[in-house]
This record gives sequence, structure tokens and C-alpha cells, in this order.
Amino acid sequence: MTTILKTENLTIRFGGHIAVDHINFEMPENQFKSIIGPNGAGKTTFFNLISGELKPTEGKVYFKDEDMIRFSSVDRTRKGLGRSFQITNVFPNLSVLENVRIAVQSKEKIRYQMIRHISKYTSLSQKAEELLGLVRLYSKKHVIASQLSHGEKRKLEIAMLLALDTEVLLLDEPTAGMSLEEVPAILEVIRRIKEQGNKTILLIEHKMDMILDLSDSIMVLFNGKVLADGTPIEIMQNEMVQNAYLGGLYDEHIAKS
Amino acid sequence: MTTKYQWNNIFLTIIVIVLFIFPFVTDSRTWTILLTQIFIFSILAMSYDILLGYTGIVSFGHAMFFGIGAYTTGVMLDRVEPTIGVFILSIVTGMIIAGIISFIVGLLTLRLKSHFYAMLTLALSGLFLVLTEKWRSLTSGNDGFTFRAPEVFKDRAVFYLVVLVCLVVTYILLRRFVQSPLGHILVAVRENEQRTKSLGFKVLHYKVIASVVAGVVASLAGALYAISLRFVNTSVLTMDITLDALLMTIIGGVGTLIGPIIGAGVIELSQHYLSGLAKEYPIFERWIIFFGILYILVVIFFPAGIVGTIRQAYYKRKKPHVVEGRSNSEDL
Amino acid sequence: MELLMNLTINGLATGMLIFLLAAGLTLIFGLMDVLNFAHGGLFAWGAFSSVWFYSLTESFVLAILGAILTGIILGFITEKLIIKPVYGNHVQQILITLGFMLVLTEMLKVVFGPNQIAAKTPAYFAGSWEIGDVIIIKYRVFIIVVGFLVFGIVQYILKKTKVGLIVRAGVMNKEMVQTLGININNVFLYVFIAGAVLASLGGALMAPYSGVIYAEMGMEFAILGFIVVVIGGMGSFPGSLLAAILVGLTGSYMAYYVPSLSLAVNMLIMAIVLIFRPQGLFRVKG
Amino acid sequence: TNSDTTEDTKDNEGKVPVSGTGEEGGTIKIGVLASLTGALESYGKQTQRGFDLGIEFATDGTMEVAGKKIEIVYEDTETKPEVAVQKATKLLEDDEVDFLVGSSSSGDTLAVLPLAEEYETIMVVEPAVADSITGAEFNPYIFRTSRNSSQDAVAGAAAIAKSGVKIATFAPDYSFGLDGVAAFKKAAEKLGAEIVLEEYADPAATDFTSNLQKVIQAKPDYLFVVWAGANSPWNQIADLKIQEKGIKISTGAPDIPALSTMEPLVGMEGFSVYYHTLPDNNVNDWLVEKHKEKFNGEVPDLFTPGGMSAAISIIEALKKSEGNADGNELIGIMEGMSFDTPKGTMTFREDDHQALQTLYSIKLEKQEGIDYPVPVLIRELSPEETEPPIQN
Amino acid sequence: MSTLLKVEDVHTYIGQYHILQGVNFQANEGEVSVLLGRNGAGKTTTLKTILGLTPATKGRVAFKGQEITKKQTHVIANNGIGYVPEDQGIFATLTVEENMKVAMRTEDEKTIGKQDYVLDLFPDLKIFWKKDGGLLSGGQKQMLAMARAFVGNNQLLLIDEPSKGLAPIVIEKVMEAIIDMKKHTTIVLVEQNFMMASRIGDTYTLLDDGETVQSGLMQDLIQDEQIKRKYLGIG
Ligand SMILES: Nc1ncnc2c1ncn2[C@@H]1O[C@H](COP(=O)(O)OP(=O)(O)OP(=O)(O)O)[C@@H](O)[C@H]1O
Ligand SMILES: Nc1ncnc2c1ncn2[C@@H]1O[C@H](COP(=O)(O)OP(=O)(O)OP(=O)(O)O)[C@@H](O)[C@H]1O
Ligand SMILES: [Mg+2]
Ligand SMILES: [Mg+2]
Repeated sequence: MTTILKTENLTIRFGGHIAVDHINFEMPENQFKSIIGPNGAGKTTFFNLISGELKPTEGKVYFKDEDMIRFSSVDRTRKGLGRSFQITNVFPNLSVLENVRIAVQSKEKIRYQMIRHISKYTSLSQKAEELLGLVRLYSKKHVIASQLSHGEKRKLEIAMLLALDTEVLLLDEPTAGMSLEEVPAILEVIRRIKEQGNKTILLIEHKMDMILDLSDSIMVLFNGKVLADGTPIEIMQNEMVQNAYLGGLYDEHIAKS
Repeated sequence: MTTKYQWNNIFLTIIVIVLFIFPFVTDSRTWTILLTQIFIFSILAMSYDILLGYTGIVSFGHAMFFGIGAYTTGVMLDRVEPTIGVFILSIVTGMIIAGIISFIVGLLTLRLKSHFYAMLTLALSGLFLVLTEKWRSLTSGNDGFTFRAPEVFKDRAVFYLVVLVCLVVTYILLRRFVQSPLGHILVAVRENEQRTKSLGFKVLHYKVIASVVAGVVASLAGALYAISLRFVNTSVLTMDITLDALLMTIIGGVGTLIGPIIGAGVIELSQHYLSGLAKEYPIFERWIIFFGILYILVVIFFPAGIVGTIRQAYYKRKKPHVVEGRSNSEDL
Repeated sequence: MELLMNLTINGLATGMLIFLLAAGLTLIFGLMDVLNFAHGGLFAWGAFSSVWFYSLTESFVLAILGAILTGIILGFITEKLIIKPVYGNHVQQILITLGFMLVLTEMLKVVFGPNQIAAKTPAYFAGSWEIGDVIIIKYRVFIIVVGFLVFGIVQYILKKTKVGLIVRAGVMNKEMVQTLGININNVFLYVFIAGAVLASLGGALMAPYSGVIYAEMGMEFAILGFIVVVIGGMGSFPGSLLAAILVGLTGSYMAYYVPSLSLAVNMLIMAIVLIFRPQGLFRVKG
Repeated sequence: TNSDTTEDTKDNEGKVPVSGTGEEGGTIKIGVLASLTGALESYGKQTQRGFDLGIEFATDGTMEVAGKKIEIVYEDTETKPEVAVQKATKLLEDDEVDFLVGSSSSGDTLAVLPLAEEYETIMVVEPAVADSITGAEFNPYIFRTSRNSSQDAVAGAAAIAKSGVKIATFAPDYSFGLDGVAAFKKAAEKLGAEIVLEEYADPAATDFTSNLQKVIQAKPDYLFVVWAGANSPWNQIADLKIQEKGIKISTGAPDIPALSTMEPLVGMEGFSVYYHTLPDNNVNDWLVEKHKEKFNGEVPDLFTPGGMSAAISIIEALKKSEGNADGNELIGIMEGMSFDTPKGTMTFREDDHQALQTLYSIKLEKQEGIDYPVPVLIRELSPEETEPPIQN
Repeated sequence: MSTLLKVEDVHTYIGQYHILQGVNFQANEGEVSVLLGRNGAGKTTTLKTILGLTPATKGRVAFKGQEITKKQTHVIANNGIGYVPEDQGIFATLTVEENMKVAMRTEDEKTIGKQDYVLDLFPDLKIFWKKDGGLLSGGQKQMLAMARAFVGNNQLLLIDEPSKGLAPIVIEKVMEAIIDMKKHTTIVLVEQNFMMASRIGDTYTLLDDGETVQSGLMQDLIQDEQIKRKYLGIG
């Protein structure tokens, strides 16, 4: 299996605080990996370093063996590193459909065309509508994004990421605030993408059920360092992980199974 | 959707036709000149709308590009010869210079955030004004100079028609521009710059493109303005011009393209009528007070600008819980 | 040496005066993020009302108090009628405050007539001291003192009370602040009035400095104020003070050593500062 | 005539023929452009009052000349060139005026000049001062009753310059100041004076002390100040004790509101374009008296006599042409024409149509019961003495 | 047990949209009342309506027996209601300390005591005391939002999805804290995490399409598989 994403000694310091601390990490192609860890462990920051939102103080990021450090976040997205955001981050005054369409535009490389009317690009809207169907937001396609409820915004966020159709998907708590009823639907979407087998997925989540269900492997971050990395079972049984992160949840999990 | 789109187009076409016939059925030069003036400022305000309404950039230095157009045309007609050829050449030259300068200015300033950007554009255009003032051999400084317009423009009606054609063409091109895929990305930049970046768009490129387009169009407006006066001085570079463009855009409705045209009409006409009233009724001697109150009333009754607010009302009535009338709408 | 002293003292005094002009804007524009183009109008009203009170009472103190009163009244009216409906919306702010600026300026002409008016310096501040070749203009010393005083008082209030925090929080998220039990509308009103008072105080102190006031003076000085607030780093009082002194001193030295650039000096400073420090000199911090 | 006149006639077919020729109409219309709002409002209003009085005076109150009624239309240029052109066109086209008069700002005036030529209509420029109006931008339909910058400069020089005198100048850094100083320098040097320093400042600056420092260091005998606009350096000149250092200040006396800011300069010698007590002639007596009567006791100010002179020049020209208002006809009549104004006799110089006129060498004095320094006559500077160079 | 908050047939419009169309529920003193419902059901809007942020056009909200329906938000809040919004509402350029300071009505001993209590609960906040709120991690922001509501000395807390974004171990702590706080504070909770809701909730109210469809004791709901499946998609 080839490694698609790799970090070497990846480190970032904010003042005295080391948020990500010499992380060496390898991601095999078309795998599904989850990242867990306590709040403030550095998960989101780790994503920010991979996607280029932040520049590391030290260390390297490789995507398909290419050094990514000199590339901006824009270039990295274009090369195939797509991400969703932990805080909902959409275009508030555009309709749901337009939000997704912008993302499709990027995927289709329709970036600088300034003569033809956008409605002539019918495939854009079609693709966007398809994706909205996938995340169960089709009925709201003409609603202004700022009027969506919190959970609906999360779905929109996912649709936008899927629209980019990048090889690597970085998902930062995609289901936070999503209703119990909806979570399975989104899981289904993620599962289907996984099953297509041509996407590498990195997922940050705190919902253990979901992680155990989907992940090929799990990495645990703690204070910016890798505390453990392994299969779901290994991780669940790791005592350090239990103490630092899971707490009573582990007992519950045992009880359930 | 389509039918409404068509209705709008038919409506606009009728208005344009009426405006084209206008000089043939009336001989009021006042009206010809006033309308010409409105058309010219409409072009300027539309160019400003590309910045403010579509890309979300408040610039306090837009007069710079207007001035570049005005001076290029003025100087060339004065120094070379007042012919149509030179006139066209001067417009093109002005646009190229404005394009280059707006490109450089854009690169220099557009990395800055909101207020800081706005003030930096103010600074640069201020410096440009000083430069113009000091380059007296070319510009005659603050006094300015008069020049001859091409012979055909002596007939104001001909010039009126030329400006109207420019307005219509600019409007069509700019509408195309904002409704293109690129136009939609500009709106995305306005709405959420950081998110646009993470979708793989180079935000600075788009801002610079918007700034160049706006600069080039503003220079066209400046060139026409200079011809309409056959005179140019440093007033074309002052903050007042930028503020006029800003006000017209806001009054009409930002991000509507047609709004700035309405805004230009409202400002010029109300100015015309109010100052006219001043001669007849003593209470209107301080007509500027009423003019100021007009702005205040527009904000209260048309919070999204005239066109913007009407559009919102239209959407509310027609399609509840659907996209509210707003900027990049495909409907006009 | 004397020359340098002269240039420095005068530059410093001018800087302080500019700081006094900008102080109100630092609150209204820097802290509350309101693009108030009518600020110059408040400033001009301060100047005119102080001159009017002075001609009436012959007392400089009463003139200043009169200007402050004008600032309170105008600040109240402006916030309630003009600013309140447009918080958070820059586009509407620009339009409505520009409209109000026209009204304020024209009303000045209605009330005080269209002509420029001479502003007198009170006898005890008139004239200057000469120490060797160093000329110290008395009124400028007074301005420097008042400048530091105003800086100290405002800085004390912002540091020692939560007002500054509440305003910044309110600008970010008005609803959230309300749910914390704070009447943010009143806080904004009071801060705006404070800004208006500082504006009219600035106007009142400006009048004897230049010796002449006129209705159109507002816009000119408001732009200078905006420059200072922005290059100081929005909303930072120390930043505004520093920026104002920078503008004052540079203006003074440039006018002497590079006079051909003096037309451009303010814009030049702003361009240089912003190109090299895109956030202004100071970033607002706790 | 050129093609566009034919064009005009065609446009007006079916209507009353262009009254520009003035043959059929029983009225003569005069359009006056002035800044009636904005920063130059007080200048505009002075012109307006003066012009009204001037017509009244010149027609002996009949408001008629050569059997034709005089009608005046005022338009506000708002000190914006484009509005000036708009209004001028309205006057020429819709009101079909026979004369244009104006305007308060040089910019507005320059923008309107080509229209006068296009419509072959006489334009009497008042009170704009830019040299280029009767210089580089001159056209034959332009006549100017106001003095130009050069005349000011010559008068200024005449008041103080003589051989061996060292002069420093101080002026705002834009056309008005630069032209003013250039003209002054020429005139002063001709009189044998030496210009030791030329200082220019940002007219909107808050602080002028740096510039004034330089003046102090140059140790001139005189500091000649060319200034316009509300923001003024007088206070700071006094604060720096320039006069106490033996440097005499000289400048043009402004209008009364601005004079009130010149208290610190009492004792200064300079020149004046007009102050109501300076000229000694019947026309001025009439003006002062009428003005007081009409405007509850106010006296005419700096540009009031200018407005009046413009009016008189038009009526005089019409009298000579027997009511013919045709522009081309009038050029010949007005060139070299002399007429009596509140400032004495003026003459339109044939070469550039600039009215040669009297200016006044004055001294500022404090006078009982007047709350501003009063310009007191030292001597009249005759039209010949203040004659500016021909620049067109 | 006395009723602290009562919401009766509340209707709310946002713009021209009729969002709440008859919400009924009550919160008893010393209890945790949970609002449940799918995305877009109107849970958040209900909390906002109680606070007067989106005022009710019809119906009645009473707090401590007093009608507060038409009162201004800050007045309602000062009656003793605290709020943890779903988007956390952190003041991004204010430090953690300043965020807390803005929330404190008084800086007396009692409040300081409360502050110490929450800082013990969320030690992260202590570590990043001088850091800008906007730079915190998602979970840390959630902690700060809750801490802010706690120090306000409120009788009633409206908490919108507190478990969102928190690590399991922290969720446990929050649950403990909420149970602990029940002694002196009444809580209205919006929660999607049914495990949490069912553990700490005393009563529940189920919203759908802006309407109350069911309410009762939490125990009963845990048993009622049909309802759970129909409205919550679990069971
Ligand atoms: N730009 C920044 N400046 C300073 N500190 C930062 C910045 N971004 C993150 N941090 C700090 O780095 C640490 C890691 O943050 P990060 O957002 O990566 O956590 P996380 O693992 O995603 O947590 P959560 O699960 O709560 O989202 C936190 O303590 C946070 O306060
Ligand atoms: N500003 C608004 N304008 C128009 N509609 C809105 C607005 N805010 C919310 N809505 C709509 O009101 C409905 C209820 O929203 P609310 O936020 O109360 O849902 P919720 O139950 O909290 O959902 P979630 O669990 O996703 O947070 C949603 O359908 C939403 O689209
Ligand atoms: Mg995170
Ligand atoms: Mg919600």
C-alpha cells in the first residue's frame, strides 16, 4: 500500500505552548483513519498544518511524496487535500445551492471564466443538487445559508467538502450538533465514500461509536503528541487512552459488547 | 425565473430605446447634459459596485482611476489633436494605464483587511493627487486646463448618444461579468474570504481582477467626463468623486449593478431639483440640508438601497422561505 | 539645536492637537467600529459653540463647558436617530452619516452664518515665551497638557472598568452580550456620547489654535482623525496617541527639511505605516 | 460661423429663433454663475448682491437698456466644474441668456470658458483670479472684470518692493499660490527687490510654524503672504513673533469675515482689491449707501464691487451696441472699452480682455467700534501701475 | 416542586417565517428539563424566544411567576437566566479572562468562588487564561461558554448542546457538574447526545416542526421505543 500523506517531525508552537509536537505520521492510500484525543490535544491544529492553514515551526508535510510546505492552502486544496471545518464555515448570504456550486466550480476548475453566464454551466448545478440530495439538504436548496439550523449547516459543510472531490478528505467533527436521527444518514454518506475505495479519509470525532464503526485505524493525540496509533481494538484497550480520553465511556463500551 | 428574466430584459430594452430616441424628440440641452452626466456617473458607480457590491471591498481611492481616464483623454486631445481617432486612442490608453495601476495598487493593498485597505487606498490616491498637482507642466495643477473635443461632439446630442452606448455596453459586459462563474466567486470572496480560499481559489487573484475591472471601467467614465466638460483639473481626483461613486452605489443598492445607475439618477436629479427650488423658495436656500435628509431617509426606507430593497420585497411576496433578494442575483 | 527644539515642540503640540481630534474617533470608529463620517460635524459644532460661548461669556472655561454640552446633546441625538439603526452595517453607516454630515454642516451656517469666524485665544494663553532662540507658544503647551490629561483619563476608564471590554464584545456579538444581562444599547449610547464629547472638545481646543473656524473644517479634520486611528491600530488609545505624535512630528520636520513633500506628508506616513504594518502600529490587546 | 451653430438653428426649428442675436426679443437675459452653497458661498453671495445693484445702478433703476428689459438668472455651481457646465448649458440653452457672468472658483470658470466660445456668447468673468483664464485658456468671448493673480502680485509688489529690500514669500502649495508667487517675484524683482526665500505649505495644514521658522532664519525685511481659503496662518505668525523680529508682514487684505482673523497682523502694510472706504468716487458712494439700505446696514465686501462692475460693463456695452447682444458684435465694442465702477474707471485691455483697474496700497489699523482690523488707504495703485503682463 | 419557567403556546416569527408554532413546556425548580427534536425542529429558537432574542408574537413566557414575554433581553437575563448558545458565542479577540469578566455581574466572593469552581472543572481554561478566546480549540470554547454562564449567578441556565465537540471524559465531567448544580440552579438543556440527555434529564419535551409534540418524565421516554424511533431516530 502506498503512503499518500506523511508528516515528519511536524511541530507548531504558539508562544510557549506546543500545540503539535514532533508528529511523525503516515497515511496509507484509501484508508480511513480517525484522530481522537482530549480537547485541545492539537487535532484541529494538526489538520491546519496539513491543509496549509498554518505554517509549522518545524517539520514537513508530504503529499504523494511531494513536499507541501511551500504550497499555500489554496494550492494544497487544488492538489487534492480537502477539508471541512470544525466551526461551521459557509457563505452566509448565499443559498444552499450556491454554496455547494462554488465548491463544484473549484472541482471543475471553472475559476476564471468571466464571459459565459453561469447558468450555461448546467452540470455545476446538477452536481450540486446531487450532493445536496446525498446529505439530505435538497429540500432546502434555495434557503439562505444563514437561516439554516446548526445541524443543517454541518450538512452543508460536508456537501461542500464532497463537492471538491479531493483524494484526501479531512473531516473535523462533521457530525457535531447533528441530530441523532441525522447522524446515521451522514455516517452512511461517509461509509459510502469509504466503500468506493478511492478516497483517503481522516476524521476527527468525539463520537466513539461512529469511530469504531468506520475506522481502519485510530491515532490518539495528547498534548500535541501521538499517544497511541493502532486498530480500533488496540486503542480501546489502551489504558493510557482510557484514562486520558475515554473515561467512563470505556466501561460502557465493554458493558455493551 | 426565465420569464421574469425576459420581462426584465424587455423592460430595460424599452427604457434604453426611449433614451435613444430622447435627443431626437426634445431639444432641451439641459436635459441632454444632465442625462449625459447621469450616464457617466452611472458608469463610475457601476465600476464601484464591482468592488463594493460584488467583492466586498470598500475603496476610498477610486477617484484615482476616474482621474487617470480624465487626464489621459484631456492631455491627449490637447497635445495631439481633437479628433475621433485620438479620442478613441486616449480612452484605450487611459484604460490601459488604469489597468496597470489598479493591478499594482491591488497587489500592494489588497492583502490588507477592511479599514486598513480602505485607508491605504485613500493614501495612495491622495499621493496620486499630489503628484498630479506637482506635475504642472502636464496638468496645469489645480487650475487645470481646457481642451477641444472632437468636432462631432460639439453637438451634445451626438455625445449623449455616445455616452449612452458606452453605458449600455458597459452594463451588458459587467452584467455578463458578474453572472459568470468568476462573478460568483467574487461574491464568495465577499461572503467569506477564508472559506473561498479553502475551496481552492486564490482570493488575491480575484480581488485584483475585480480591482482591475473596476479601475478600467472607472477610467472610461473619467474620459467621458473630461470630454463632457472639455476641461480637466484636479477635482477629478478628489475624495468627492469617490464619495459620489460610493453614495450612488449605496443608494441604488450594492451588488445589484442596475442600482448604481438608479443611484446616479437619484443623486443628480435631486441635486438638480433641490438647487432649483432654492431659487424659488427661500426655505430651500439651505437645500443641502434636504439633500442630507434624503440620504437619511433612503437608509430608513430602503435599507438595502432602492433596487436592493425592492428586490427583497419582491422575493418575500413571491416565494416565501426562499433566497432573499440579494446581490449576485441572476435575475436582472 | 534651537531649531530642532522648536520643530520638536511644535510638532509635538500639533500631534497632541491631532490626538485630541482623533480621540473621539478612537472610541466611535476604533472601538465601536462605526464609520462615522459625521464625526467632523460634531467636531465643527464643538468649535463653533465654544467660540459662541466665549464671545458671550468671555470665559474660556465656560466656552469649553459649552462645547462639551453641545457634544452631549449632539451625541445623544446622533446616536439615537442616526447610528442606532445601522450598527454593524458599514454600507448603511457611510450613507446615513454622510447625509447627517451635510445636515450638520449646513445647520452650522443657518445658526452661525456662512462666514468664517475668528477664534480668540484667552489672554492668559495668548502669545509665547522666548528662551534664547526657542519660541514656546503658550497655547501649545496648554494643548500638550490637555492631551496627556485626556489620554490619561480615557485610558484609566478603559483599563479600570469593563466598558472597553463590553464595547468590544458588543461589536463582535451584540446578542451574546445582552444575554449576559448587559444593556448594550445604553453602553453604546454612552460611549458614543463620550466620543462626541471628545470630538467637540477637540473642536473647541482647535479653534484658538488656528484662530479661525469655518463650517467646512469638519471633514478635513475628520479625515486626519481617521488616518490617525487607523495607523494607530483601530481602537487603541496608546496607538492613536503615538500615531498622532508621529503625524505631528513628521509634519513639522518635513515642512522644514523637505517642504516639497509637505502636501503629501500625511498620506505618505499612512501609506508607509500600512504597507509595513498592515494592522497599524498597535494591536488592541486586553 | 462653425457647423454647430447651424446644427443649433436646426434643433430650434419651429420655435422662436435664437434670441442670441437679441433682435426680436424685448429682453436681455444675463446668466450669473456663482457658488451659492459650499465653501465659497460668501464670495458667491457678494457677487450676486453686487451684480443686482450694478444693473440697478447702470440702468438708473429702470432695469432696461436700449428699450429692452434686463432679466437675471442666478445659478449655483456648487463649486463643482461639472455642475458649472450643466448650469451654464442650461442658461445658454434653456434660458437662452445673452451673457454669462461668473464664477466664484477658477475651476468652475475654466470649465465654462469653452461654452462661451461655442455659443458665441460674451462671458464676463468675476471674481475668478486664475491667470490662465485670460492667459493660456483665453478665447475672444471672455472678458474679465475681476483682477487676476498677476495684478494682485504686481499690487503686492508695488506696496513693498523697492531696490535693496529682501522679501520672503509664503504661499499655499497649489496653482493659486505658485502662480501668485511667480508673478510677485517678477514684479518685485523688477522694482529692485530681492526674493530671499519662497516657502510653500499645505493649505490644509494645522501647523505652519516649521515654514515660518525658515522665514525667520532667512531674515528678510518683508514676508509677503499669498493666501486664500479659510484656514490661515495669521495666528501662528503672531505667535512666532515674526513682526517683533523686524520682519514686516505684507499680504492682500481679504473680505471682512477673514479680516476679523487678522487681528494679530494689525499694522501690516499690503494691498487690497477693495474695501468700502478705500475708493473715493460717486459709484462707490452709491454702492455703499444702497448696500447699507438694502441689507440692514451691512457694507459691501471684497467681491461686491466686482459683481457690480461686471453688471456695469455689460450695460455699458449694450448701450453702445444699442441693445444688440450678439457676441461677435460685442467683442469689438468691449475691447478697449472703459467704464466707471466702484473702483474707478476700468478698461478691458484689447489684447487679453483683462480689465485694468485700480488696486489699493493699505495698512491694517485697529479702529474704534469695528471688531476687525481695517484696511486704511496708503495710496491708490493706478491701473497702469498694476497692469499685468499679457499672457495669452 | 414549583415551576420556575413556563412556556405557553409560544409562536415566533423570524422575518416572515413562522418558526415556532405552539411550543409548550415548563421547567421545575431544581430539575433538568431536556428539549429534544431533530435538526431544525426549533429547539434553539425556543431558547432564544425565552431570552427575548427572537421575541414571541403569541403566547406567554413566565419566569418565577412573572411574565417576561415582551421584556428586553438584558432585563430577562438579569432576572437570573444564563445562556450557553450552540455556537458558543465566544468573544474572539477577548482573552479567556476578559470573556469571564464580561459575564460577571459582580465581582464579589460568591462569584469568585463560582469561578474557581468552573476552573477546577475545566482546567484548560486556567492554562489559557490570557489567551484570546478565538484561538481556543473547539472543545475549549465550549468549556468557556459554559463557564461564562456559570459565573453569572443565575437561577436558570439555558444550555444549547453542551456535549457538542467535547471529549467523552469531559462530557462525563460536565454531566457530573450539571447534576451537582441542580442543587441551586435549574437547567433547560438542548441535547442531541441521548446518552447524556437520558442520564441527567428529569423531564423532556419533544419538539417537531416548531411544535411541542410530547412531554413527560425522562424515565418514561427511555422506555418508549416508538417515540424514540419516530422523533429521534433511535431505539
Ligand atoms: N492560532 C493559535 N494560536 C494560539 N494557540 C492556538 C492556536 N490554535 C490552537 N491553539 C491552541 O492549541 C491547542 C490545540 O488546539 P486544537 O484546536 O488543535 O485542539 P483540538 O485537538 O482540535 O481540540 P478540540 O477537540 O477541542 O477541537 C489548544 O490549546 C489551542 O488553544
Ligand atoms: N434567521 C433565520 N431565518 C429564517 N429561518 C430560520 C432562521 N433561523 C432558524 N431558522 C429556521 O428555523 C428552524 C428552526 O431552527 P432552530 O435553530 O431553532 O433549530 P434547532 O432545533 O435548534 O436545530 P439544530 O438541532 O440543527 O440546532 C429551522 O428550519 C431553520 O431553518
Ligand atoms: Mg478541534
Ligand atoms: Mg439548534
